[in-house]
Amino acid sequence: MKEIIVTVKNIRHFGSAYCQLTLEVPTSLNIEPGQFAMLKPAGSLEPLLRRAMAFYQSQEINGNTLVDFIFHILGRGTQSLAQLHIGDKVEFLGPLGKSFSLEPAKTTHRAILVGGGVGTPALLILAQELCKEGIDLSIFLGARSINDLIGIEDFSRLNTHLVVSTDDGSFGEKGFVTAALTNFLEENKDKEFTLYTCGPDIMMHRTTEIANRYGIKTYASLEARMACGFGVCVGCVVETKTAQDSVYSRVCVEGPVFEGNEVIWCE
Amino acid sequence: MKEIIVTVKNIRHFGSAYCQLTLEVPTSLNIEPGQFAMLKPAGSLEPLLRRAMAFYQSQEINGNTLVDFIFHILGRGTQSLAQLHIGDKVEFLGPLGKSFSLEPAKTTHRAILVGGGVGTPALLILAQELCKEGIDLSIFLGARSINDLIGIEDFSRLNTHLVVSTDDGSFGEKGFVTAALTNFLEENKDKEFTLYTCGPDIMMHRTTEIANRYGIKTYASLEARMACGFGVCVGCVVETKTAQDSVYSRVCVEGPVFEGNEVIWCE
Amino acid sequence: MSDLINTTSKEESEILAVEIAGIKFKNPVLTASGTFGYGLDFANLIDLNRLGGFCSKGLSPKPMKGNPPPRIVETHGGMLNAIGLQNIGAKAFVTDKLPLLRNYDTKVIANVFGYSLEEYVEAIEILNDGEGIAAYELNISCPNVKQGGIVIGNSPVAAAEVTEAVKRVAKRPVIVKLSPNVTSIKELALAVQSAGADAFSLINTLVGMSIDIYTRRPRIANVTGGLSGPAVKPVAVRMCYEVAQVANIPIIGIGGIANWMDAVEFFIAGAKAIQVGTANYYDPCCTMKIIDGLLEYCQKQNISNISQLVNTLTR
Amino acid sequence: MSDLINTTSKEESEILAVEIAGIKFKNPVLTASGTFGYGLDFANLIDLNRLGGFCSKGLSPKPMKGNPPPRIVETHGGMLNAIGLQNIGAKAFVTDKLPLLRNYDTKVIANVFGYSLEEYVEAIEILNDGEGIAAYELNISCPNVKQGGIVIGNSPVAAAEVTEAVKRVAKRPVIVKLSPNVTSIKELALAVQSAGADAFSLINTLVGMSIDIYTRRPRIANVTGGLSGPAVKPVAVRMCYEVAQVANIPIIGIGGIANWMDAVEFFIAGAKAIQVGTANYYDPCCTMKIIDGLLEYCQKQNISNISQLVNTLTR
Ligand SMILES: Cc1cc2nc3c(=O)[nH]c(=O)nc-3n(C[C@H](O)[C@H](O)[C@H](O)COP(=O)(O)OP(=O)(O)OC[C@H]3O[C@@H](n4cnc5c(N)ncnc54)[C@H](O)[C@@H]3O)c2cc1C
Ligand SMILES: Cc1cc2nc3c(=O)[nH]c(=O)nc-3n(C[C@H](O)[C@H](O)[C@H](O)COP(=O)(O)OP(=O)(O)OC[C@H]3O[C@@H](n4cnc5c(N)ncnc54)[C@H](O)[C@@H]3O)c2cc1C
Ligand SMILES: Cc1cc2nc3c(=O)[nH]c(=O)nc-3n(C[C@H](O)[C@H](O)[C@H](O)COP(=O)(O)O)c2cc1C
Ligand SMILES: Cc1cc2nc3c(=O)[nH]c(=O)nc-3n(C[C@H](O)[C@H](O)[C@H](O)COP(=O)(O)O)c2cc1C
Ligand code: FES
Ligand code: FES
Repeated sequence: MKEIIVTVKNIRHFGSAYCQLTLEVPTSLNIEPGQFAMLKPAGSLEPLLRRAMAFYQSQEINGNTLVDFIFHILGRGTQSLAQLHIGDKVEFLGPLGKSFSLEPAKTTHRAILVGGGVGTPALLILAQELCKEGIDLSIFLGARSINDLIGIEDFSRLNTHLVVSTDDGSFGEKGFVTAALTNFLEENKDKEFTLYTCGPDIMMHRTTEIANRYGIKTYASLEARMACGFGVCVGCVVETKTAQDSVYSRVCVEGPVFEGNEVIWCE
Repeated sequence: MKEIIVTVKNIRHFGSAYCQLTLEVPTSLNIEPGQFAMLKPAGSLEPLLRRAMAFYQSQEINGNTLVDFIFHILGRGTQSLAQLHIGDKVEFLGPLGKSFSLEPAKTTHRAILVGGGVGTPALLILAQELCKEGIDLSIFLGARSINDLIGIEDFSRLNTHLVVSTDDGSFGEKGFVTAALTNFLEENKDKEFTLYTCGPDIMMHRTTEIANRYGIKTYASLEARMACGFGVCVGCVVETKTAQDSVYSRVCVEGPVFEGNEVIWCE
Repeated sequence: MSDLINTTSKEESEILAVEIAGIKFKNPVLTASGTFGYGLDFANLIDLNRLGGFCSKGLSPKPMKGNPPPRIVETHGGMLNAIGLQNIGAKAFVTDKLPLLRNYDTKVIANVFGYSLEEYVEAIEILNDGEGIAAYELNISCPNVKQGGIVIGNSPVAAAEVTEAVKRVAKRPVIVKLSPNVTSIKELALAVQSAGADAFSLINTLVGMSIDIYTRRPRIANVTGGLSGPAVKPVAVRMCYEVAQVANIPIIGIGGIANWMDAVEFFIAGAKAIQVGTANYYDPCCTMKIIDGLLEYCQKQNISNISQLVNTLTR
Repeated sequence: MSDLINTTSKEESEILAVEIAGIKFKNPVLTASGTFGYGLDFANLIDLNRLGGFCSKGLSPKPMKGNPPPRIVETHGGMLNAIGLQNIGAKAFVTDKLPLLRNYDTKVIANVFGYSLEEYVEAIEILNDGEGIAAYELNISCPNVKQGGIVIGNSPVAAAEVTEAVKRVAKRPVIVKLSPNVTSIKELALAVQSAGADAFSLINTLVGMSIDIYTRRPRIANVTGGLSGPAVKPVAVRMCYEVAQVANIPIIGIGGIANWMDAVEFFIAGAKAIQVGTANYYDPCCTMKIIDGLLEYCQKQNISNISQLVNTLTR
């Protein structure tokens, strides 16, 4: 984990709703799939709190690291990030959080990725590493419409089995990604899979339920409002099951990746 | 008075401490010497309050008005203004305040301008108009050092009698501007003048006292912390004399220009 | 007032009109005392005829000189002020301001304060003769000089006394403006309510302080000042909500409101109208934008009258 | 502790060292409870050996689960929180955390709370056996379930009772942390002081609320939450100043401190040390920057020890 001031290397806007931010970090970070950073424009006082952003891509070039983030412009935090210019400074804390483990996929030899909306970017590094491991990969990505499919080309470049759905049918199959997933699993009842997902809670919850029906283990990357990102405010909790009871676990330390069945979903 | 969003046409930095901001106002304003505007970067929430800035120059071009401000970068407000880029939007309210009256100078036929530090810019438009009126003009400008003499060339361009002093002697005469003023008045005891001044309170107070000794009327442009700039918060007051007693007058409405002897100086 | 231009569309008036203490406001967007002068200063900035109403600068029986400067300083997300209630006095308001204000179709609320019970009553009696005042708002956040300078609004008993005394003489509805500097805003509200208040407005400013670390002097000559602006909004919303749990008279929400979304928060928390204060300084036309925003929000949410929003927090 | 690396320069320790209730802090920069975990989380972010000290997350006799999410929301210039005092319990703190904390040369203050007098005493008795605790800080801003849920810190009487009870058993100095949600912070301070407190810390959070205008639900599951951050600083400075007028025990200033200049304001207002809270979240290394800034300020102002600044407001 590094607390450091970094430089905006590039910022790219997709329409008015999405942004891709490329930062140059003057040190090497070893980023694991599913980890995130806390970001805010350097010195900005409004908003005060940094925003958690999942690493989309990272590339080390002689000691420096280029990291990419893709975000949806919603409120104050993402608006202030969207206003950055090349050369501006950014306060960076990361990498943070528990990553996706590749081990289970190594034993099942097959993996499924289910991404929804702006949760999709959090899966690219994982997809790349699974491919490196020679694991048979099927990727299901969903979004509201074609305009909400950001970074899709980076996934197709992996040339794995890729299914894209949009709620309005403006691209790929019409309907929810969970429908495409179910069809696929019906056709592959005989095979073993490990499932990784990131997206809206409702989608991850349904995905976990579906996976359970086919005896597939799910790993979900959750979101929560965060004040610190490194475990001290205990503000980012999600309720998770324990042997007897349940506890509130910190998404920033015990997560963001949890076993789907561990989480007590509340949407 | 116009409340309007305007565009940054140019921003020029003098060292790290001073800035010249040129704004394009999409309407005509009739700006009188000594008036000011309330400014802040559009949509910025920190700081909340706009900052008062005296008009340095203004120029109307087919319906639009280009206005210039010169400011000293001190705290949050001026820092946020200094970070503006060409094309950025600025919240503009103005012109505001009571202006310098040329009438007294027209009767004395001679005028003296005494500017100190970042108060100097507030005198340029006045100087230009006095010249237009054919009034014999002597200008005394003071600053800490050569690096604090901003916009001096615009004053020299008027080719009037111009005396510049710096506290450290790095440019012009060494010492306070009030010394140069006193010498001048000693040599011109016989003549009538009207004196206009803008700068630190201490300088304007001394200047008023000196002018009084020579029976010269002084008009001083004051500063005060302002929340609104148009008379409703009553936060910007200065104590001024009345027939019997004294009152607190709003620098933004009853001022910023006051008769030097009207003001109860409190530094 | 039929001769006055009415700049409010029919739909706007149907959706936004609210009634408080028998007063019909064309919309629930008012402005807060001390941030709107005597109203006229805004005539060339906004369309006064479109404003629900405004509260005058605090008025006392006699004119007041106010505090020495500095009177204001900006803080993070807000500002401190100690103006010292400088005002032209109730008489001058009646003779010099009201005649001009009668040319506008908006509700004028006279904000009143005093340093003793008698002063409140005296001011009200002067204002009773003024034509064109819709209601009185009592600022009870000032020290009672006769009672060793305890702040009236910090004591439910003292607050009730003032309310009663004023109600006896007031010819118009009385809105009591609550101070947030208390342990229990509920207790204060109940005391004022049983003393006969027609409505509450809250909050007034929180007492704060700021120091210049180089001179070691307070940044405000009065040492302490009143904190206002977006920084105080969460405290104000909470207090509105608490008072709404016990109030059987209407609440006017105040505190850090700068846009229509802030206003909606207060309605949901229990306020029937709102007052915009500090935002008038840094965004002089914000009240007009708030009215536009509320109208659009109601239309999108299929709310036929904005009072349907009041006190609708779902838990 | 001679075996521990001491990263504080001689000059720094001479200028910044302060003593409170017999405890020698290497500098007056501490961190606030609930914003620093149990200290160890910061070990790889800052040099713990350079920190004056820190307050642990609030500890109760038994572990606590805490409130359901959402627990936090950002507001203008600050944030609201209702964590529900989730903590590992006093026992686990003694057995699991203290042994690791003893490797660092900084003062550990155990922040304690309870929902009854007995719970406070119980927690203190557990902590008394722990090695490496410099002092206790009592969070009295929680409801007393046995007294109909009135917040202990909102009643001078209740606050004095808890202070007395704890002082009877405590083997270490007791710092009482005052709630700002009161009409008179002076009255509360005096009650706690005469009950035997060794020092004050203030302020805890202001009670606030925020509402999602689309769902009409509170943005915090607990409905209300505690407001903290730069937004509250003016209120905190004012309360420090008020308490300093009546206190004969040291004050630790808290509330919105994000840089060394904020800290100096509190010293001038009467605080002998300060705690940094919310700023630890968005600027994790701010405490180190504050120490640097204070040192430089003292040197420039020819202040040979920082306590010379305390309570030096000039009017
Ligand atoms: C581990 C982790 C990884 C994350 N990775 C990413 C990522 O890769 N890309 C990404 O875009 N986000 C990501 N997020 C979410 C991100 O941190 C922010 O919470 C989110 O972008 C909203 O922040 P904001 O400042 O825009 O909204 P805020 O100003 O924080 O608003 C508060 C909340 O209200 C909601 N909100 C605000 N404005 C609107 C609006 N106009 N419409 C609807 N809802 C609104 C937002 O959801 C937000 O949570 C991640 C979060 C976590 C915890
Ligand atoms: C009518 C009028 C006209 C004006 N015209 C001009 C003009 O033409 N040019 C111009 O530069 N200013 C002008 N000012 C002053 C300007 O409005 C601001 O008050 C000033 O620039 C400081 O604002 P700030 O935001 O930088 O400091 P703030 O953040 O407002 O700080 C508050 C106060 O503390 C002081 N301060 C803050 N930081 C420092 C520091 N680091 N060192 C010393 N003091 C500090 C400032 O004086 C300021 O008043 C004018 C004021 C008035 C009333
Ligand atoms: C400069 C200033 C002067 C004020 N004067 C008065 C006053 O005379 N009477 C009064 O009842 N409230 C007064 N207030 C309080 C406001 O009416 C309002 O209650 C408070 O500012 C909170 O609202 P806001 O956060 O929107 O500003 C004043 C506030 C400010 C900032
Ligand atoms: C998320 C969070 C949790 C907190 N938990 C505690 C606590 O357990 N005990 C306590 O006494 N104060 C607690 N506080 C209050 C802080 O210690 C501090 O008094 C308050 O936040 C004001 O300081 P600040 O503005 O610097 O944050 C908490 C504050 C926050 C923001
Ligand atoms: S964000 Fe602070 S604990 Fe997770
Ligand atoms: S700045 Fe508000 S009255 Fe002058």
